[in-house]
Amino acid sequence: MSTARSAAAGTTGPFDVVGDRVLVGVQVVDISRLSTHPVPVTTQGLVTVAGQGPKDSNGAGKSSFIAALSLLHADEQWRLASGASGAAELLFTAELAAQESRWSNVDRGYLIGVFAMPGATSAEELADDTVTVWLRINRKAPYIDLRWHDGLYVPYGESESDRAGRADEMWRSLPRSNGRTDFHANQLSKVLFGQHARCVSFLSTSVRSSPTANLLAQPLNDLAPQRIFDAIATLTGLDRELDHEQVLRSAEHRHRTTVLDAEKDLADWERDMAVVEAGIARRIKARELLDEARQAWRSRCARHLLDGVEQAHHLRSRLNTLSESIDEIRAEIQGVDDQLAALSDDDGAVRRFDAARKARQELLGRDRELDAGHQAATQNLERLTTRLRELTDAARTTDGRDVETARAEEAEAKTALEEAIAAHGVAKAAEAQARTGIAAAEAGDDVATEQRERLREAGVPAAALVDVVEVAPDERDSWEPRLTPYRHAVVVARADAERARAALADLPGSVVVMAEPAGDEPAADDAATADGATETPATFDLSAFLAAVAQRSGEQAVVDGEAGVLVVGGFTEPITGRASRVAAAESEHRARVAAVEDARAALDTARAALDTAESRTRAARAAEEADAVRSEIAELREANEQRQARRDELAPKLAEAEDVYARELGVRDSRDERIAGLRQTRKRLEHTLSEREAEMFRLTEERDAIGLLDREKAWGDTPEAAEQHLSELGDEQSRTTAEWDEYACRLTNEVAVGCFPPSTPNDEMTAELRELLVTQNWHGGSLETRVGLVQPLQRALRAHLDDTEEHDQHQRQQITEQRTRRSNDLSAARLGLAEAEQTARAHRTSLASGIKAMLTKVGAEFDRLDQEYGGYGAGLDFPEPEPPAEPDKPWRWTVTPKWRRAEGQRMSAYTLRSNTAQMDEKAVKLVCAAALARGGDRPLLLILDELGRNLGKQHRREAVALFERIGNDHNITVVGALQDDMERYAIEASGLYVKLRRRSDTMAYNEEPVIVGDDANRARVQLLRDWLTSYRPGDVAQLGG
Amino acid sequence: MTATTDGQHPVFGPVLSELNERHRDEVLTAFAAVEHGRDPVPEAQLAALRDATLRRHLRRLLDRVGRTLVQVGNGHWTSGYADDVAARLSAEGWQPLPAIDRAVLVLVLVHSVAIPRSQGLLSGDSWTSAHPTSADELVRYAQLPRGEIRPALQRLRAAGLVQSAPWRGRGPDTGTAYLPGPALNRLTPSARQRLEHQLILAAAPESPLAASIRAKQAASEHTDGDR
Amino acid sequence: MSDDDALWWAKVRSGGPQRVTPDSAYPAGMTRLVEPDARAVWLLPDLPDNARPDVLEELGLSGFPVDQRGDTARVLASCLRCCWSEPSGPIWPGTSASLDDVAASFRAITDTRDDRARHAALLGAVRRLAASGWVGFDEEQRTVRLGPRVAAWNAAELSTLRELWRSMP
Amino acid sequence: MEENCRRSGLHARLDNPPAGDGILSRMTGGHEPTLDQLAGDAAVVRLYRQVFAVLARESGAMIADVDLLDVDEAILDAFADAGRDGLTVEQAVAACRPFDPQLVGRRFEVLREYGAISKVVDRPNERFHRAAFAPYVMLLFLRRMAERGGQAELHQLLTLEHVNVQATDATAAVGRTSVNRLTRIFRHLGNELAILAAGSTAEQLGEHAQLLWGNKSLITQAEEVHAVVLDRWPELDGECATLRIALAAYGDAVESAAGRLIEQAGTTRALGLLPVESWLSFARGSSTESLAAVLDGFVFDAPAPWFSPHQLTEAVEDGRHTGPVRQPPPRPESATAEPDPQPVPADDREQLHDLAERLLADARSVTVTGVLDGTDDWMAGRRMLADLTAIHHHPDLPYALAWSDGLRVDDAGSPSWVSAGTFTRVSEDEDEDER
Repeated sequence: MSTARSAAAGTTGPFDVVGDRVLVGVQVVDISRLSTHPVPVTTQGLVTVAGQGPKDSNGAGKSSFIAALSLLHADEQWRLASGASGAAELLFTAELAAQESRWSNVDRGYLIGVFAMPGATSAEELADDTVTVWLRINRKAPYIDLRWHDGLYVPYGESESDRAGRADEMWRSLPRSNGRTDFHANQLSKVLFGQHARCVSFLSTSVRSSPTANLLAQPLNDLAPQRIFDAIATLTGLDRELDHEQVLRSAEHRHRTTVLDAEKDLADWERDMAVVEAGIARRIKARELLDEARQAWRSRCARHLLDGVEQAHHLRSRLNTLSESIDEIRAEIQGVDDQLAALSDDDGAVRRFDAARKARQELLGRDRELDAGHQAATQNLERLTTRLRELTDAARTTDGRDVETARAEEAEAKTALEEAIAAHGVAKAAEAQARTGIAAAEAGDDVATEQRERLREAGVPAAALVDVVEVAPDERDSWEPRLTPYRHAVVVARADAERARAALADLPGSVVVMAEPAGDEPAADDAATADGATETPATFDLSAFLAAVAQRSGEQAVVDGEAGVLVVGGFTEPITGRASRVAAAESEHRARVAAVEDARAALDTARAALDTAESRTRAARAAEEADAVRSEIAELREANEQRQARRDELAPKLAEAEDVYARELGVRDSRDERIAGLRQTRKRLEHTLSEREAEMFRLTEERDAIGLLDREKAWGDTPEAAEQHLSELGDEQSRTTAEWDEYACRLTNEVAVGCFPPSTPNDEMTAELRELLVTQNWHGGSLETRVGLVQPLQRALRAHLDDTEEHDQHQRQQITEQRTRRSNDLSAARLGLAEAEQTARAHRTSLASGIKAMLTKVGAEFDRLDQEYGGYGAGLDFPEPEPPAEPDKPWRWTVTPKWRRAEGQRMSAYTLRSNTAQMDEKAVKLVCAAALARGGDRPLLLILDELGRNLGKQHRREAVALFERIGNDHNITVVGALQDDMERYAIEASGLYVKLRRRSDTMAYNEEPVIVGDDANRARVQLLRDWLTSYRPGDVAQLGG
Repeated sequence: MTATTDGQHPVFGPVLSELNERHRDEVLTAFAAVEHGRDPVPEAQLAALRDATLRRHLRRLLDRVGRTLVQVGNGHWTSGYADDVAARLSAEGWQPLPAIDRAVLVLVLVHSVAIPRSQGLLSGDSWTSAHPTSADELVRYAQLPRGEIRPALQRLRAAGLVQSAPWRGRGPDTGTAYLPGPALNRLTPSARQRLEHQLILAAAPESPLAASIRAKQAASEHTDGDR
Repeated sequence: MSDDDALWWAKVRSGGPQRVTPDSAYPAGMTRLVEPDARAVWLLPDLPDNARPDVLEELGLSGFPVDQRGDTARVLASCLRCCWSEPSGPIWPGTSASLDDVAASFRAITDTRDDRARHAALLGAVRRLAASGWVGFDEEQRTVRLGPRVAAWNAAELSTLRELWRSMP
Repeated sequence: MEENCRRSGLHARLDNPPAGDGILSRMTGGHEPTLDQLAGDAAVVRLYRQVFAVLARESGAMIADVDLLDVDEAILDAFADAGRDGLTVEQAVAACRPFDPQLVGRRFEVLREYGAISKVVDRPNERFHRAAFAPYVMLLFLRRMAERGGQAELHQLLTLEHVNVQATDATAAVGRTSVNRLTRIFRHLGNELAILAAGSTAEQLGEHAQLLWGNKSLITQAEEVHAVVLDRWPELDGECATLRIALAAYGDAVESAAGRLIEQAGTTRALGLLPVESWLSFARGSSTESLAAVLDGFVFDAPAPWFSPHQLTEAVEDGRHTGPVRQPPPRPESATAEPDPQPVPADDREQLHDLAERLLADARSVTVTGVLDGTDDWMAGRRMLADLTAIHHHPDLPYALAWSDGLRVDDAGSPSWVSAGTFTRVSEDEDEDER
């Protein structure tokens, strides 16, 4: 009702500020124990809100959080018209937080919502169109203040304390929304959302003090059909149309009240006037009647005479009639006898009866056949549905791949795995080689192995040059290149040179460095002088060699200036000295081992990837099969429906056959009855005959008893004169004497009553009349007494009536004038009412077709959703209600949801008992169907506390899948708060996962909430990025890249 | 405030359950406004007063607690006792207002409403008035126990049956004066008329006016009996 | 719900909260407040949340007039402080307190005024509150207790009152 | 000239209440003439004019000012006080102070002209005058009629007639005269009312309302006279009948007039039909009980003021200017809270276990971001998160998902938002300890 007004009044004020924008982020300050951290909100699909309190998932403020969301969307559950006093219960309350011993309540808190245009995908677009809505909740009236700001206007801050502290200041700097004050709760829906329903919520009782009926909040079958219509009307926007209708009816009612008032006024006035007017009217009537009464008296006497004459004549004619009728009865008895004879044989009837029976049996057979087919198909469907459910379950892990993609991914994964296996083998070989290298280095067998073996066999002491020489680290750059050409050389004592040559004769390319016999310290000193390259303190003295090498070397990498040889250095490990070479070998090995590890890890990853891919392929196949099964189900259903249609088609024929059969059966029975009836009739006729004969005798006696002479005397003239007199009377000729007596007395009495009704106090009568009426007991006397008084009374009345005539006329005129005026008022009012009725009726008619169209659409969506998500089909019944009998009675529409409880069954109404889970599921589908049917693309937020309560595992999956799919396909966001056991199912279908946290009962406020989610609209992520992160450095290590 | 177990208020529930969320809210708000408000509420302010359908529900709600809607002037509403409920209470002998309070209230009505009407200073069909009754009139001239008058006036004021007004009249009377209070707006049309009749019957029982009233009462009782 | 219920509602409306003997009446929609000695029961209408008088505040309408509203409210607060001995428990029935205790509490929350004026204000307010069922006042014993109307405060309001209770000396 | 003066005087009195102290004011004992008193004055003059109309020699020569009557009364009073000597004109004027001497002189002349005052001895030079008692009685009688509407006089008249017809020596002629007189009186009354009731507005009726009141007892009295006559002289039946008719006509007229008044008056307006005096005498003369009885059958609301907790709080705060101010608990000052030291802990247990092991490999814990980054997209990511949650909640699996502060926002990659968290292996022992 307020719509029309607000539309009119709302032209000046802000209206529908948020419009089509959707909530993308929310922040609360001093609401329950919630932290002030902003929380992003994804749109379309499911948002999961979980909790982690000190003991379990309770106590973390889930309910308060979703309650805040519903308030932000102006959910009517908050009883906005009366100021939403319940909102104050959302405020932080010290007692509830167990903080009352030290701290107080807050007296205000904030709900801050960031709303963005759904279509905006670039950061600029978003930033331009974003609106930040601030609701300030107060602990006392007005409970809600509303302000808003274009763009992102939110409290930033390094810490909770900063953010909470800034909120007040930011609020103050917002302009007042409604001139000198702010808009309050009663304007919330209008100002923010143009009175469109944006939110349907089921909030748990912990935050809502009184539970009220709502599609989601209550088991569906607890709601009356009319409330279901209300809910659908709100969701589809029909409520505004209906409001308009109500406004028209209100107008109608106003007119009606005017009419009723005018009528009552007139009636009261009439009643008041009645005393006066009745008197006048009675007297006018009395004046007219008086003449008539006198006339009547005269006529009476005439009639009395003629009566006697007539009566005699009449009796005579009746006697004649009687004798005729006796003859007729005798003839009738003969007729009955004839009919009885005719009814005894009738072959045609028997034949018709047999044919009808046969036809009926044939049709019954066909119907049973169809029914059997239907049953069989139904069983088949049952099996397929179970299969479909298994397949859908198996198909859960597709992660969005179809079979082809999954196969391709699987092949890729396989190739990757093979490659990883190969790589792993190579790495392992390398590692083995490296391990041998260490052993060799440790044994010193890594250089000139062959040569040294030969020399050992030959008994020539020898060592590898690199083992003998050790280069100081700082000399490695100069010495290592110099020694490189001799890297594979062996050292023998100069004395052994010849033997060595012989021993190595068949090893061409062997290099032998001849050493001086092992010297003393000076040798070491010499070696030391050889610019850093020292021999090992072994048995060989290479100082000469080293000196020579050193001598030949030139600048930079030139190792032999004379020969012009240049060796490139820069070895990572020292090439001289065994220890260092062992180290080098080990390092090499380690590298190889690491490579093997890497390869194995890669191998594991590849295996895992292959697993995933394979499971996706399986799932995808299952999905394909599910599709196949689904279409098979659809075909079967189709076939069933056709069968049902044929049955339905058959039904009238069958009914007709039944009718024919029943009729023929009836014909047969009725013939028997008729025979019996005729016999009865005959008996009755005979009885009548004897009665008539008796009456004839009686009438003959009566005719002899009339005395005509006395009557002629009373009239005082001849019967002919009496006849003449009466014949001039018209209709009254037919009156009898008793009637004339009656009539004359009645007329006279009417004149008397007209002058003085029986209730009149005797004082008011004239003495003469009192004498006549009271003393002589006219009123109470018998007819006989009255007949005697008629003449004198007529005389007295005449005198009285002449007296009052003038006065009466005057009053009557006055009354007539007034009546005309009042009647005119009333007709004017009635005209107004008729017009108002007309308008209301016309509007109602067009509205009714609109409502039916909308409900048909909702019904279709309901059916579609139901079949898509595990149901067997559903629909809505919505009979058009009668227009209200009185304009202030509501025009009450009802909607009865119905659905099939099993495959192929007829739909049954929702009131039929059913399990709670199914009720909840249908309720959600109905809400979604209504939201989908309303068209346009106004976003809708469904808020469900204790999502998935009462549901089994399979239903949980289906329910969340339903939310996700509906959300993705349409502009619906479902926010569900849930317990631990539901969490995993919900996350699987969610776009956003929010977990509110508070670890200890001693903490006044929550900790930072957990947020995991993804928004494909990257611009929104970007928009909120700074808000969400500026003060959330977090733990970099835990967050990783 | 106790919560009922099934969530439905035993008195209001049956009426409210027919309404949707918003209408329920509007009806209850209007209920609160007319029941608890001091003065009649303008219908422009509340949807449930403006709209005939909702008003009907409001009326039903009030009916459940023995009350009824009373229209005051054009477009203002308040609530009062339903005539039948008041009649039944009276039949039980229910009268919580002490005799002295009633006597004082009647005096205020006589001086502030009846006499100004006889003088032609007051028109309209209402028991409110702008003609104050001086405290002196009550204390000095009336045959009431002096000491009980002021406490009675205090009680009447607390109940909204009289209100204080400055005494602007002539004569030596000074200090406070009293007017009929806003609670008199709560009288239903028939109660307003009955009050008038009873006042006339009491003040001038022998007048033909009284006789005419008695005759009408007898007549209406008679027709009531027939029904 | 019967006609008698409507009658009871009208009785409470016209006569204030009704004191009946236990077992004598069970009107629908009324809270039954049992006296501490269980010898009587008070009947108090139980209004739905948004039909209570606090809605007037949101609508900007005025309710029943109260003389000396400030003092009366302060005295009621003092009575609460003295009679609501256990604020973690239900407010009804509370305990009785001597008028002197209430006076002391009242003094602590009243501006500097001379004792006589303050005492007059206190007595006037207590009588007013007693007349409207907010407190019970035994003039002879000079004791004060809470009246049945206090049970009309709902849970959220009691929470605020506890906050007030804690803040009062 | 005199006539004009009187007329204007009358108008002046009606329109501008004089401040002076009139006789009438003294009589009613009020402080100042109120509007109803003024209306009363007008009624008195009207009655006088009616009464004296029969004496008027011609139209217009009649008093129209009640003050003149006051003067007449003063003059007659003076004669009464003067004793048997009588008064001279001068003495009379002196006795009538403070009335205007000229006015007193003029009235003296008028009274003498009509024979109300005559010379003590009828001789030319006689200066002393005496007053007849009849005019004085008449004057008093008029005053009473003016004050009471003439009803009392009518009653007295009826009483007299009653006495007359009851007198032992009364003849049928007396009875006839008596009955005829009464018949005429009631005819007059009845006719006047009947005509008024037929043709006047409610306001006009209201002005003549005094004709209406008290008719019951008048009729009763007349009937008593009639009863005596009829009883005593049955031959007067005809006359009696006429009287009865007249009485009935009067009764009718009264009834219809009263009915009409009520019809037209509507609610509460009928109150105005009672004269102010009726209200005043009711208000000032009734007992508590009879006053209270007016409200029998009325129920009013008991005082039910409402005190919201906030009004109490505000009142207490207004009264007390200082005092401890309680505040809500402070918010944490640090940017992030301490990490949760205690990680808190469906039937795909095996699968979940395998998944956990695969994710952890050899490590003791992995970050949630790491795990989610390992998935291809949000679809896979959220399934992973679901599984982690399931593992976390599974009572038999020794792994925990622990969340801490910190949020990674990624506006390019997926997922967009990830809170900091770790997925940890919990050794059985530790697990036991934590329980």
